[in-house]
Amino acid sequence: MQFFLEVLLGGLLTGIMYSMVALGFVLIYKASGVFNFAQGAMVFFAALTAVGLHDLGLSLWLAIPLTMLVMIVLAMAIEKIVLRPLVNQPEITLFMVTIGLTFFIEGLAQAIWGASVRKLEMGIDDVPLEYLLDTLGIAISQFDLVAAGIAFVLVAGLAMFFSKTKVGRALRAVADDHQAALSIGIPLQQIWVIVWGVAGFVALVAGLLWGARNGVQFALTFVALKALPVLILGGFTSVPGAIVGGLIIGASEKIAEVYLGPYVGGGIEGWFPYVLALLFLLARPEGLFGEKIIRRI
Amino acid sequence: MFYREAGQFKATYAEDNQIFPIRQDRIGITLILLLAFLVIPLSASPYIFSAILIPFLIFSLAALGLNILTGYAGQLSLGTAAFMAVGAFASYNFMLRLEGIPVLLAFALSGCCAAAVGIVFGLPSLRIRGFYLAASTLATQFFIVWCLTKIGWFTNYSSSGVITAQQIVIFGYAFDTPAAKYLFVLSVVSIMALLAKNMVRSNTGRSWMAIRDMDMAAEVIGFRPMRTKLLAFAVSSFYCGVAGALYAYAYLGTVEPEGFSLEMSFRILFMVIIGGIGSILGSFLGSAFIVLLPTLLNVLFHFLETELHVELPSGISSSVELMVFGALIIFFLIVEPHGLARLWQIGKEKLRLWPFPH
Amino acid sequence: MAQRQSGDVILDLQKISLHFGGVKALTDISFDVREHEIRAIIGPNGAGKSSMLNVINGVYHPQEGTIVFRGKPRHEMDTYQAAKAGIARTFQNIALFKGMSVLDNIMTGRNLKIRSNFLLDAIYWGPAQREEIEHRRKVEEIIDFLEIQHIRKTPVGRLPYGFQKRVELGRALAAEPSILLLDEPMAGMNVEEKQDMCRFILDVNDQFGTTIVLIEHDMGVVMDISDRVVVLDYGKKIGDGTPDEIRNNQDVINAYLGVAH
Amino acid sequence: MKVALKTLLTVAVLTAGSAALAEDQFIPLPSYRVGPYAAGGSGFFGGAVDYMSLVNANGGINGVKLIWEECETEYNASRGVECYERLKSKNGGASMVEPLSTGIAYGILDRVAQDKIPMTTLGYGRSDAADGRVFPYVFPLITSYWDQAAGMIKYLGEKEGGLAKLKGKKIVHLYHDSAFGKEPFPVFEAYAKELGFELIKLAVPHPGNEQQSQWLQIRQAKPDYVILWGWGVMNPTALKTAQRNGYPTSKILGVWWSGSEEDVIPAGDAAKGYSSMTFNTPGNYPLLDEIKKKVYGAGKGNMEDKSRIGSTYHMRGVTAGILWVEAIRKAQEKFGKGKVMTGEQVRWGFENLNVDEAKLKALGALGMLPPVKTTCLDHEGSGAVKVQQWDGSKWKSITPNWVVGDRAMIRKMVEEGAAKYATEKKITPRDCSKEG
Repeated sequence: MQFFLEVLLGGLLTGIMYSMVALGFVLIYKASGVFNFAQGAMVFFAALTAVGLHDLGLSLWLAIPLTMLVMIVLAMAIEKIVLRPLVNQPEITLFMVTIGLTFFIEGLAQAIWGASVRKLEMGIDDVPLEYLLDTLGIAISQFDLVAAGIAFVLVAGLAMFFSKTKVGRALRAVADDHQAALSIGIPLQQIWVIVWGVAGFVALVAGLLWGARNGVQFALTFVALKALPVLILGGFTSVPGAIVGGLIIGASEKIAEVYLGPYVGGGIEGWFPYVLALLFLLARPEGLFGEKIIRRI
Repeated sequence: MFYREAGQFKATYAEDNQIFPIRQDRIGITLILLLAFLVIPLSASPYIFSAILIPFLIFSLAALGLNILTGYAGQLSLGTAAFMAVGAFASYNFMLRLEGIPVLLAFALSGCCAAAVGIVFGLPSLRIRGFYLAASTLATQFFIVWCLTKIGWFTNYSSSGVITAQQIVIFGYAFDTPAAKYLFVLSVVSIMALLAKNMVRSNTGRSWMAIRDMDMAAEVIGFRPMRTKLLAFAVSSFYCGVAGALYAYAYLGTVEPEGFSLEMSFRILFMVIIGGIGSILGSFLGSAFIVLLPTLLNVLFHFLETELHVELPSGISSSVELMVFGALIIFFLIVEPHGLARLWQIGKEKLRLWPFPH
Repeated sequence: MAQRQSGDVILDLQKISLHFGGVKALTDISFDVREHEIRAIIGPNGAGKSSMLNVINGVYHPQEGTIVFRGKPRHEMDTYQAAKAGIARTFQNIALFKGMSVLDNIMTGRNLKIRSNFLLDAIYWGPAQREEIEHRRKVEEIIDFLEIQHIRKTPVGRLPYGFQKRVELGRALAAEPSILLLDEPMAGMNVEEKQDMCRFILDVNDQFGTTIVLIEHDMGVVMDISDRVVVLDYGKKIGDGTPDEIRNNQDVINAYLGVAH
Repeated sequence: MKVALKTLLTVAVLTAGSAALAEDQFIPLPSYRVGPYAAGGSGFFGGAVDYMSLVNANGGINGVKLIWEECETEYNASRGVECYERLKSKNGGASMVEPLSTGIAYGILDRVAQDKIPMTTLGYGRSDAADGRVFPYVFPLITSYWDQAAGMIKYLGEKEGGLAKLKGKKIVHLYHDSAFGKEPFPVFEAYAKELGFELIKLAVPHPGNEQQSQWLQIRQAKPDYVILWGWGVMNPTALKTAQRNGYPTSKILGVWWSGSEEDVIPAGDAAKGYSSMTFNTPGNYPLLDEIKKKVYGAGKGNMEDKSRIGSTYHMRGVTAGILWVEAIRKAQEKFGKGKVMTGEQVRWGFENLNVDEAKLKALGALGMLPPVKTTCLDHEGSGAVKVQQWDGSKWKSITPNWVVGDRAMIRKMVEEGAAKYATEKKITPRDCSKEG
């Protein structure tokens, strides 16, 4: 039981890390209907820029806002150069363009900062909490708890942003209906810049957390793959879906690997989340938080 | 001036239903086939065969397979490489375990294996659409590679987990030189492209496109979505499976399951999109673009460095190559979101009128 | 319009109720359709007319009621069975296959009559080609009938609205249906286009003896061409009868005709 | 189609453009400097290039200069094959090739034999390719995975005070879930049976950036040792996850793909005390000083980040360079000093390599790598490994001598594997007694 609890908690905490990445996808898809494959590359780019600046001698507290600035510039460039000429194109074209973007950003990051692996120290020890270890025998990393806290603050902040600010409400309007948003005088371009900027911010946070965990290196782009099943499960347009989906995926993949893995040779974490999400969708095509789809004609 | 169809009248429906109704196109394709089957084998270097043309043709076939599914039937898939892996490993096992089985039969059977797997993994498409389906097809990608790595039987318990393709021998003739392999691949690909073209221009193709364009209306007309979608998955996977077998047998020789990675699936998807969704020709154009572009960029950068003495620090040139590659994909999508095939078509329409634009 | 010879009841809908979650679309509706007649369904927006057609050809499955088709009672229709039994239809918002040419769109209408399979199609030369040409001939007849010869190779996405409606009718006709369901075939058309469309509908009804169930807003048209009219309002039936009877039905006048339309 | 042909012609023209210089010895470098494995690729190929630059600065091999050309493979098999095919006949023909990628090595395995160009696979690829009778053109020099696995068990046994003491112990093999990670199974299984320890195999799916479940299982099993058979991001993740689950780093022993600076630096303090296998003894050598002086001094160094000179991957690249050059030198001794060697002649050189301690001393690299002596039967030439430990800032050797596992057992497995390959491919093995 204690071991199960450990697996479950470890999974949930990992799941939050997945949610952070999934969140970036959701924001962009919700507001612009673009399935942004470059989110993983953005995570990599943001983390590498922050660490690169830090390695140049800047303090982390200066490097992070500077990186945010870079991400905003990137968002503006993407909107102006890539998205604007492609307004009203089918979703798949927009999706493909983000794959081109992925290559570009990956190349850019490595051209500027080089390909070497960097270390990121956030000042939070990634060691098990001794109190829990001593009393319950459960190893929970202090870093994971901090990450979960940051994720919580981030989600709360985003929720506030969406519901309390004018821009946030405008974003929601865009998500609901492009035409309507236009008719109340919100320039679509501006919205896109903002939403890509916010996604860049989320990418930065996710990149810093993942980078502090595993080092800042190219493999950061792979965390996007962990976010996809979360998206299938939680829905591409739902912020709570990304969080709950992340928790479910994180917990279930750990439980599956630990309890099912040994019987089939292990290493099933790579595909299990996808199959799980798939089975869930088969039973409920509208996803966790989606509304029931009525096909109209 | 030269590209005119004026004066070419169709007297029968059969004539009107031809693959290339315009005479100039027929002459063009004949010339290309002549070039491909006669001139190139006699004149090209082994490098051109084994590093350019063979992968170009094989990826064209895979792209064609994906195009059937994504371009014609409208089901976005990110698991193409997995179906190729099924084809490669299946043909290895057929050749290994059935003594004396003809190569072509083994390839066809491996295509059928891929088709069967395709049907199984196509089942979710009946309820799931769009990006949800695309992300779900990743399950195929990871699961199949996992199976091939985990289950020793597929690799004949090779300790390295790799398979080594047997020789291609047909009627006692061994296809072992680059030129021979090229001709073999070319023949397979040409025939399969023709079959694909036939399918998409008859009722099968219309059923796929109907489901793609308006599935509800298609259902009302009497197309059965399940049968149509699964057929598209099966045919598409068959093509990918044969492409995978060719990849192992006529190109690499020795392959590991990890070689059929997600990245490869993406490359093939690029080919389809860049080349042209829902176009047979587009699959070839896209494959040429994606196979050749990195090579061209590499050669170009090397040329810059050695001949023009543009000194780039090591590593930077590779990164810049990657950036240019990404930028070109973006550029092409912006210029023509419908792909190279559409550009070609527009060019032809312009030519038709040239030099009198009205 | 002179009274046409109507035949036996071919389709009888009994006490149909349909709801989506809590929203009631149709409540306890019964009416029948006779062979060879033109049967109109009218009613204000949101009255449930399209839902009615969707029930008839199996897109929606009603929670209650019975559908008697050709004497065989069933709880619900199934799209494929409906198509197979000769029920074809057009849609309110054009549902053509945008990426295909006019010719191909109409050819899809013949799919149930094509026996070829994908293997024969792949080989093409031989049975598939013979069939393709045979059906092409039929389709060309429809193209002639609808007077759209000049656009047969144009992708439908590029056609003006009126032509798209016509192509959609062509696709439905290609199935050689015994019942044709038309969902606002004349919506958004100018007078001239409407006249053309009326002519086509009447011709189909005359020449092929096709039974037609029609949703239309233009009262003039409905009263002119239909044999019997059923009136829906808020998912309920409020009137049923010949155009003359409907014109004089007080419920209908109150609910519907009283409102300028 | 037409577009494709035109592009083809362009490539052909550009490729044929550079004139073949037959007086230089050409080595193609299908390298990778971008992507997830860029750190390894840039270090290894950087080291090899640095060493070749040094050889050129010192007057070449008996006057023959080395030239090379890089081609970015992105670690992708298809692109690697294209690079190989493009470069193989340039500049008078390639004398050898080293892709540093399992996928590419497999992709050109048949081709090198056909083109008669020897391929080295230092520390990766098919272990059974050490059987030179079946694989005449493949040289898994120094040690293969199997020898390394045997070396690991030997080392762990010595640590316990003798191999017999491993009886009843529990060892976890935590591996990258791929052909690479499964390669040592037969060796570990054989040892587990022979020595009576319990072997637990835990797979980590690619890319390995999330290992909580595996380390929870390890925490549960409480093994005596964990063998980390990782690759790329999997390594720092493993070390970090070990720390967060409270598993002592000192009990983790990594494969040499888990033993570079790039693998431990991102893990920070979590890597302190972790040890891994290597086939270089970390440290400084006169040779490295010479490279710094003559190559970097002249502004010709290949490493952008000079602190990486002498790092694990760089040193491995230098090691590869030494063996390549010595093979060419050996070939020149037989086929003519001061001449450019063909691929076939270099192959003979690789097969008759004898880099002994005296030779290494002369090069200023004594102890940097084990002595290598190859034969027609044995294309590996050594089988010796070392164990190094990370002290938080650099690697330190913790085995004074080279560690060699049960080579007889490994040899038997190599021959079995090669024989199976020969039957599948219908190859008749060479008769080594007839080779001279």
